[in-house]
Amino acid sequence: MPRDEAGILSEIKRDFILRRLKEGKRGDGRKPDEYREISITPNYVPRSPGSAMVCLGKTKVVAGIKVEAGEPFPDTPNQGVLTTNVELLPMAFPTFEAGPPNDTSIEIARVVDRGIRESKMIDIESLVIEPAKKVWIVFVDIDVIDFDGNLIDACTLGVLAALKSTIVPGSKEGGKDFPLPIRNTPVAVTMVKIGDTLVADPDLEEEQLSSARITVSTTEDGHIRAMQKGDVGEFSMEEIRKAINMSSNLGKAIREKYFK
Amino acid sequence: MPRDEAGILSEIKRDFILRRLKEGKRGDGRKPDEYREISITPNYVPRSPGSAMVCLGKTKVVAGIKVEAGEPFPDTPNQGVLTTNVELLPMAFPTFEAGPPNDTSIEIARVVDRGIRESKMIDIESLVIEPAKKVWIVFVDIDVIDFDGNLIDACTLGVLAALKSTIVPGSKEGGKDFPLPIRNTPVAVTMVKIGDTLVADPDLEEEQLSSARITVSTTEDGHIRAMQKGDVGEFSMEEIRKAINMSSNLGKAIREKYFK
Amino acid sequence: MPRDEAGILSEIKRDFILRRLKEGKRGDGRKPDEYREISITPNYVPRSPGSAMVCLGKTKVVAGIKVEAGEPFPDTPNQGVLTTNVELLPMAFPTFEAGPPNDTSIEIARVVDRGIRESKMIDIESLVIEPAKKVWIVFVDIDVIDFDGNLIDACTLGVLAALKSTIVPGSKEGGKDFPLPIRNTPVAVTMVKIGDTLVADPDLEEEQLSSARITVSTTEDGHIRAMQKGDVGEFSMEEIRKAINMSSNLGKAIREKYFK
Amino acid sequence: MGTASDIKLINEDGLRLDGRSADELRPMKIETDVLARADGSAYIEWGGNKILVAVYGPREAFPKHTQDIDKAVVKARYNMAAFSVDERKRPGPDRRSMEISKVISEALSSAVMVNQFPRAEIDVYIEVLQADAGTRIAGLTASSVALAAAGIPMKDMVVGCTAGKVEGQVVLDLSKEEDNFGQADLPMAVLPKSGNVVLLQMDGDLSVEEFEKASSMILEATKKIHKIQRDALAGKYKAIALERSGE
Amino acid sequence: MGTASDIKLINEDGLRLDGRSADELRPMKIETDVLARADGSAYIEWGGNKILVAVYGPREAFPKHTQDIDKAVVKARYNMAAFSVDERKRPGPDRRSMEISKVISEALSSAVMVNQFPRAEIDVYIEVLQADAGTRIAGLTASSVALAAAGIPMKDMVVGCTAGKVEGQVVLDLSKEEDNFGQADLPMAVLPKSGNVVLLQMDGDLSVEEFEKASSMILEATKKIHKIQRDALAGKYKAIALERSGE
Amino acid sequence: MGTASDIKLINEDGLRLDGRSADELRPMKIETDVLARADGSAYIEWGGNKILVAVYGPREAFPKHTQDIDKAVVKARYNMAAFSVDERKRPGPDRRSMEISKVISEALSSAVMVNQFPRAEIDVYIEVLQADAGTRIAGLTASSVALAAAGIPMKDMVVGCTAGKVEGQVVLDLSKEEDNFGQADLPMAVLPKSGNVVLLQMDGDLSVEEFEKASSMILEATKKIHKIQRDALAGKYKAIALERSGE
Repeated sequence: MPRDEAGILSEIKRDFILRRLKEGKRGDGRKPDEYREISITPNYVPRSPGSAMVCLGKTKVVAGIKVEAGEPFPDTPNQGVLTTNVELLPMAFPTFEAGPPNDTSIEIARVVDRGIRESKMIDIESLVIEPAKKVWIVFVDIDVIDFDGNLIDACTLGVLAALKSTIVPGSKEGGKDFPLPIRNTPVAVTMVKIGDTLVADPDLEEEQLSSARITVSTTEDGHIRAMQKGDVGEFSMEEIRKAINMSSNLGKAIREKYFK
Repeated sequence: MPRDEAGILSEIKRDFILRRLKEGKRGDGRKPDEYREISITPNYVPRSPGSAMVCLGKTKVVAGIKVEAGEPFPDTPNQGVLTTNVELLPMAFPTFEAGPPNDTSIEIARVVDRGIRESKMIDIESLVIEPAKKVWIVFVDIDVIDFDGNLIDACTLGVLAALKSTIVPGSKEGGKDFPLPIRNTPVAVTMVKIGDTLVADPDLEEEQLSSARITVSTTEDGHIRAMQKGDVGEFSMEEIRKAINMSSNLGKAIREKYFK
Repeated sequence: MPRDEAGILSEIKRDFILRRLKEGKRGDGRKPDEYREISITPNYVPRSPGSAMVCLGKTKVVAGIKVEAGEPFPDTPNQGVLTTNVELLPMAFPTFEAGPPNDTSIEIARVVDRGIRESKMIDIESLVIEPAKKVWIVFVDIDVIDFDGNLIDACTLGVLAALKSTIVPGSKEGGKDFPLPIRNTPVAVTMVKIGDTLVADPDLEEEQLSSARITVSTTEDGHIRAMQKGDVGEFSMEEIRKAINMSSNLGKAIREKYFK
Repeated sequence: MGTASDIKLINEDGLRLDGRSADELRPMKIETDVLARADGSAYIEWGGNKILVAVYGPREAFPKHTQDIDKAVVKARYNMAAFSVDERKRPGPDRRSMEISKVISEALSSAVMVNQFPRAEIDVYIEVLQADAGTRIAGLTASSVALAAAGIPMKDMVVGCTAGKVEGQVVLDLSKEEDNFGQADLPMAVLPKSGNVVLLQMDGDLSVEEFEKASSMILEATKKIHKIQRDALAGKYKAIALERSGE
Repeated sequence: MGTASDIKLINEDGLRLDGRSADELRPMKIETDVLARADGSAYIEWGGNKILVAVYGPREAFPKHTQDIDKAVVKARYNMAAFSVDERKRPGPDRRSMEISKVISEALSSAVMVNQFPRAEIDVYIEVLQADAGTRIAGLTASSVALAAAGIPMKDMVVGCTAGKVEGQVVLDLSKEEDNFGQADLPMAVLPKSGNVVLLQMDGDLSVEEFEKASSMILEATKKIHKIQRDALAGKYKAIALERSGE
Repeated sequence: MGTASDIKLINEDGLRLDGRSADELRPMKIETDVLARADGSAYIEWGGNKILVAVYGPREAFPKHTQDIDKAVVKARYNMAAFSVDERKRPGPDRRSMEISKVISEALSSAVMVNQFPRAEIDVYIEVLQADAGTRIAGLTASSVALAAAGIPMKDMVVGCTAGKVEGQVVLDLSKEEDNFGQADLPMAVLPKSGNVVLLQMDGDLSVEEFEKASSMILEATKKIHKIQRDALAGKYKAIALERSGE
């Protein structure tokens, strides 16, 4: 994760945040398991078959979906294809640079992708036009336009909203247009460990103070669909259990509020 | 545009050129609307289906054409394909570097390309072998081998001469060889603004002194086919009108002298 | 060739080696035309159709072969395809860097490739599945894992052993698996010139002291199949004759000991 | 320019496919300060174009050899989102976007008081979220608003518009269909105080008279657009949150 | 995870395709000091995995801007040989290997006493010669042996293992077929002294109870694997030359 | 080397397809000072080869880490124009041209008095405008003329030629057809004063006796070529303008 412009948080700010956390309060007044405000605008790019803009606090991303006919992978002739790409645009943060994806953006894209893919959210078996020859390829592209922490969750929310609004252009291949078949809603929740406290949905300051990060994706059935531990720190098994529980609860709340 | 080796023209040279320009004379004695000597050698690379070497003053370029069968673009199934590439070879100037095209060479290639393409100089509808499946692809490649200013015009002259000498290898696709069908001769004329004066066909020294550049391509009918303003300066509308007029006159003269 | 970590051999070591060479002895006690110990483990990567690990003194390489069906080159419709790639892994030496092949690794790969290809070691005419449409492509990949000089010979030995153990997976294309058809054994021998002495199979120290390098590949019939002079030095014709002779003798010995 | 088409782009009443008259602009709105992290930002909707611009700087130019000891370097980066056009666009710069970045950088450099910031760079990041003809001009027009919002001193704004030729008629502000099937395209940008031209490109086929007509139309239109720029900076639309702009 | 298959991965006796029980590891051996040039090295065979690790450093971090004034940077590079998988793999990093390099670097950084070497880098090069499911964990497990062999101070080793779900059952140390056709994959690595987790990834479908079971299995297995690491460092298998390890 | 062919490359009179005898060179001409900007330049036509060489330097080596504190670095860059061969060649270096650049750089370094210019680089840019077998040797031969024309001190020129085997016979200076369908190709370059070899590559099939014959032929030919080099530098052909050399 990038540092702020000065490279490190000032000592004073750092102490303030750590002191407040001991009292169970975060820098911006949230409780440890509290999410920032979420705002979702589906169909933000109306000419795309699917899209959404998401604000997670001051973090903003735009997700856009393209669905095009193409060849399946040789080892999965009866499945459509899903690809996920995240662009950390230089407009989003002073130290983000233009250029090919680096390991940060690749990790985000792959964790977001696994959450979607492993939950079987999309019924990719239904995206076959002609087995082994032609299937629908779902391109998920996410522009990060304003960065204030927790990109994995913001991008996942953007993709969920965009996919749920997506119309497959079946008429281009001699069929009918149809909504992308969606089976469930895997919500990713990311938490970081600051001192001994686990906090959900970290903002940039908190990411800079954290020693370790963990993302847990869950579905309606409470099952875990993807996990990713990140950063140079450790979690006890107890902390991981707590993270799974926190993710499950927050996931349920988010699903009910935004993806009914 | 690259600076000279010292990075900037000496103050003395600069003053000299500016003083002379006020009297309507250029550093090398030319009048503002006067071109340098042009020398064109068609078929410079005789094994290519088309080629030419052009000297424009001390600027030298070699243009070569390859015509190969290939697929048309999906949205233009009944047209051949034209692609234009300019290589600013490191042999041409001390600060030119080997490597993929940079924004300077891309701008030159695209302005040259637009002049050719938009004038409909080549009858690309006649370059279809089998509609939607196989067409002739015309590869235009230009090596800049010696650089003394005004590459857009030098490259355009090279491409005009090379295309006019091009034989399409129709026999490779079961037909007959035939000359590339040419409909007109779009001449690009580039001018720069030094102080308040507009001068045509700038050499390198003049490019270094100029505040703004403008290229106007015209055809036999006096119509404008492409324009490009370049560099960090401004033109009044009056100056643009003057530039169009100067281009039209010089274009006519060049067309008559070299492309009869 | 890379320098050692200090960038250059110490003066003392250098003098010692040069003094000993005048007496016909090398730093490690070898005679000028003596090879280091060779150890070859065929089938080192048993899941590959062919592979081998080679230790040449402290230099270690792993060669792996993949054989896949693919298209032939248009100008050789009745031949299989051979491609050779060498990876100078950063694990092999402190200054080797990850990244695309540089001119050192490309030279090694191309000299190894020419030795194999020009000797017609592999009967590539027998690798056609369907003429002009489908042939066997033999991918030769060599990982350099520990570097102590003379990579051309070490890589060639690895490729020879790997190819000789290779089974073409004909059953994947409706035929039977069969051993890659091998016709001869081209052995590459590399020598460097230190002072006035030609020494075979240089280790890294000797490569750092050498002024010029020469590789000669020969086959059973004593014919030369590939040569490559390298580095910024000169050879007299007499020295080249001596190198050819030395290569021929060493090649014969290696062939008899390791490739019967 | 100029693929033949059966579509009738101008009807017998002289109206265009979207109902506009020859010299009528598409709907446009500009908002500022839409991003939290950037030093200045702007969002423009112009026809179906949706474009975001963020400005960072002046800050020390990097890498060092790009520094100009006399002035700031303005580095615009025009980029199309993968989902901004009908067929998915591969991420990363292509030849077209590199050329556009270059001419936009040059046009903005004419307006910014670059001499005040030697050795600095001013970065202008233009992200096309949805493309609908005229993106370079829309991006440039929004860029000068974003620069102003970032407090960067400019001798003037940069205001642009395109005109073109469609079925033999000169029209203002080409739509996507007019761009695809028209006969000429003329994007142009000026400094409104002097009327001087800082960006000019053209391709297609224009007689000198048609060029005169087209450029006059553009100059007239830039007055309206400049007002929208000023209004945006005056905060008129500031209250409209970015997230409301979809639908 | 999870392409459907007709292969029966667990038989009626509860045994897996290769005859293992649910909580049984594949055969494993680790050797150290297998390379002459590196500062430390290790070779691991684990099932059909054959992986080499070389360590260089601590040495000055390069390029300079990657230096951390407070500590050493651990840079792991996970790479698959072109011949390591069934279909030839194009050389060079892909997205998967870049992510794996990142999580391995982070896991090793937890164990290495990085504060002792400000401005330095410690390079860990992992070359997968033959891949057979679980390469990241095998590479990481061998890496901490190679770091120890290089004499780099660590507060603890890093030991990993995977578990997963196959035909509804939680099993340890997935084989290639189980990885391809199973329902969940959970690679995990811990510091054995504290039992704390330094690498954790998961994909597939696990209930919370299944996760508990899988992670317990892994923790139990890491004790055995840690012993193999220690034995390797104690020189037990040092005599076995690298070149004998093929056949 | 060595694709089978029905073409008869040598007729019953012992003459080759283009009428040459076994030890006959193709027509050759060299001109100097053909480019205005370079510090030295040369143009060579040799058979159907048309190759330009420009020399820049000695100048400070860049980037800095390429500097040698003891001597100048000679950096040759061999490049084929996109239109130089029958099928359009994609611009940019490929593996073949990178290898050729390396062996040419090394050969030229043998001749240049590099010790006179520590920390400097001497750039030799070789552009093949039309290729017709033997381009590396033609480019190298022209390069040493261009270096001399640039006034760079050399202990000797570099002169090269190729020989090969065609239908069992050793012949000098292979043509394109002979290169494509012959049995061996031996490019070689020497310092004429000492006769020492500075470039040598070979592929195909040569007995030791055939190698002796081929190398003797080359050595003989280099005397003639060296004379053409000297004449070019003496200005004999200087008057022939580069632009006349086409048709």
